[in-house]
Amino acid sequence: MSSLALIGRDIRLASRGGGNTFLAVAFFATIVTLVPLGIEPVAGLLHAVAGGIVMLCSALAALLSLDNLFQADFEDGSLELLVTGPLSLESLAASKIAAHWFTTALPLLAISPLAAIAMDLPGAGLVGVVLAVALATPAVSAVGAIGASLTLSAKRGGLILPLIVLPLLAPVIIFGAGVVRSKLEGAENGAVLYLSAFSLAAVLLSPFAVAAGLRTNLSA
Amino acid sequence: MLQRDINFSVSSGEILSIHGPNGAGKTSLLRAIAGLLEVPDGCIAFRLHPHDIIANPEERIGMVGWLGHQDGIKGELSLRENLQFHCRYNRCFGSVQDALASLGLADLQDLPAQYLSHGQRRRLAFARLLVNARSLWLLDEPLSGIDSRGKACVRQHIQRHCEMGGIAVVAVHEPLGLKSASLELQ
Amino acid sequence: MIGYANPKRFLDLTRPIPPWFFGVSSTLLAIGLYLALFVVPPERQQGDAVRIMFVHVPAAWIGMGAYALMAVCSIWALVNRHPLADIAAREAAPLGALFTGLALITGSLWGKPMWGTYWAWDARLTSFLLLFFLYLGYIAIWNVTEDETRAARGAAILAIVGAVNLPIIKFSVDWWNTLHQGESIFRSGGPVIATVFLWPLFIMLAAYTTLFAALWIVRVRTAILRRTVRTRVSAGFGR
Amino acid sequence: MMNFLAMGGYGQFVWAAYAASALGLAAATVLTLSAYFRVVRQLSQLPREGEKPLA
Repeated sequence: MSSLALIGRDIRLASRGGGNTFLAVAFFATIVTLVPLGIEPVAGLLHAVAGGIVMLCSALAALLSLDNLFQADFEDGSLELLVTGPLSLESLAASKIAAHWFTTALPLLAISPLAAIAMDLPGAGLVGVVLAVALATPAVSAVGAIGASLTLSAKRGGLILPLIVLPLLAPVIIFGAGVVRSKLEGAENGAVLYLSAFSLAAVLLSPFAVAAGLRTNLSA
Repeated sequence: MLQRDINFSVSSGEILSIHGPNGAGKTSLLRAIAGLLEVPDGCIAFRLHPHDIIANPEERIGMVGWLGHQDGIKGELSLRENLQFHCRYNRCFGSVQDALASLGLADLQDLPAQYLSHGQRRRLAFARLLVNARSLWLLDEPLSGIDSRGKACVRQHIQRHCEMGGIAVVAVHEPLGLKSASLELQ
Repeated sequence: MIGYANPKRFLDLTRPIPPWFFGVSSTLLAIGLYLALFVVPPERQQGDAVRIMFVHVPAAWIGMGAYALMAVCSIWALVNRHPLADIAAREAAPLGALFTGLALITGSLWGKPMWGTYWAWDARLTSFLLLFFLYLGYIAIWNVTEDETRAARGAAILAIVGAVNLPIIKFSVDWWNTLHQGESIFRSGGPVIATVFLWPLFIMLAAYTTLFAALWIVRVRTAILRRTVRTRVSAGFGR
Repeated sequence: MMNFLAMGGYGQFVWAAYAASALGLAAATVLTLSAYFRVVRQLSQLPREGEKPLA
């Protein structure tokens, strides 16, 4: 109930331009459509790099809005109020991760077919891109939230967020690109399974790390 | 930072006002009571019944009505939405309408909170306490920026809260204007 | 000043250690280098390039070991709230990054004659690159967080998260590697090291380990002393 | 001697690897020790606790 209220509030805030949803989506669309300009638009070449590019771009786009995940609430005093509520820090963290997924990852998922089209991927590749983004984004939100909670009281936290989070997300990028590749080639390579497993583990475990990070930044 | 050798207890129905110059640690003391700040060598406990004592900060934290230095208001949401969120989040069913009306904000309830003046924001933040129904209020400068009529209104609410068996611990830099025990920080 | 008692004892206890370790390390280094450069015969397939192994493998070993050490210190720091553990973890990080960097450089110099390229996206090199980035993130979080207690706890959490994630990263990189490179570079099971190479390798491992230990202890001592200077100056003892 | 330096044709790689390692380790040692002795010197210039402060 409390969690739903919090997620609902964040969605409402995002719909009124309070979050960085628009920024993330616009960034993703721009960068994904600009990449082919830097590469010879030969179908084979684009197909080979599509998976990796799409995964990296969606992770970077999600990071843009992750900076603000706790920062906004921290700065205006809302975080103290949320903490004095009935939720444990772990549930609070899980709710914020879910809210980030709804406000950033879902819009990214919605425009991911655009990326597939820009990369000149046929039907199967398009399915692969959407599937990869759908399975990868929960892990991006969860692991990214760890970084956001750790850089909460840092002055230029947003700048080092990618440095902290991206290496931890290497498996997501590798497996996500693998999903696209397997759909393109029509060959099963286990990437869907590995990516799902990583996302599941990240979503289950990271609330504890996020809670520890929040505890540090609130009470130390 | 917190200063050493602070000792006090407050019981049901009492108001404690905390005085002291800037930097004396009024806010830190409130945060420590709430469980937001660790107290490495000290003990803060809530006694609910003679045998039910809560000293763990993570348990204490869910029991206080907090009005911090910052208002915790989302400018994109209307006044009513701001209160409604905290109402749902805290699983309370106090009347949002009544709370807004009793602080003179009823006419503004559908406006985005970002249009509010400093004093109005402070009043909205205070209204949150009325819907949340916690018995221990921790108030950090509840009167700052509020005009004299609003101040009287806030005082009245604190008074009534304590008459109904609540507790209020209030950090102020000017006299609170209510009958209260007082703690002086250096 | 409960926290101060133990760092002080640490200072007293470790005072004689670094000179000994530096001594042992340089002796072992001299012996190891002599064996590696003059005694060991060229390997059948790799020729003299195999000699790079004696500076590459120990650096890689310390690069990984320092991260493990950092993670253990971080757990200790979070559980016991011990200031010494925070310092120990923090001071291990730049050294770990340095050794990881050396492993990357020597690895790529080994790769050029063996694979014909400085950077093959080989599974081991790639994992080490990611390990290097993890070190950078850890160091960065210490640098940007002003409040020292917050920085310490945040860095500790990051170190533990990284330690949990490292095996998964390793697995994903291995999986990706088999997908792309096939079996061209390493025979499955890896090359078998002949005994002639083993002894010099062990000696170099020991030399690197003692050098790392000596540097680490000196760095921890430096950090403690620096804090002592700061507290004394701010307490009015000093100009 | 030239034979030794050539390392069977791999000389440049072997010596570059050893030079990089030597440089890295030497730099770490020098920086670490100089920081240590600097702070020891600073400490020796400060009066000990309990002595009269320099005001």
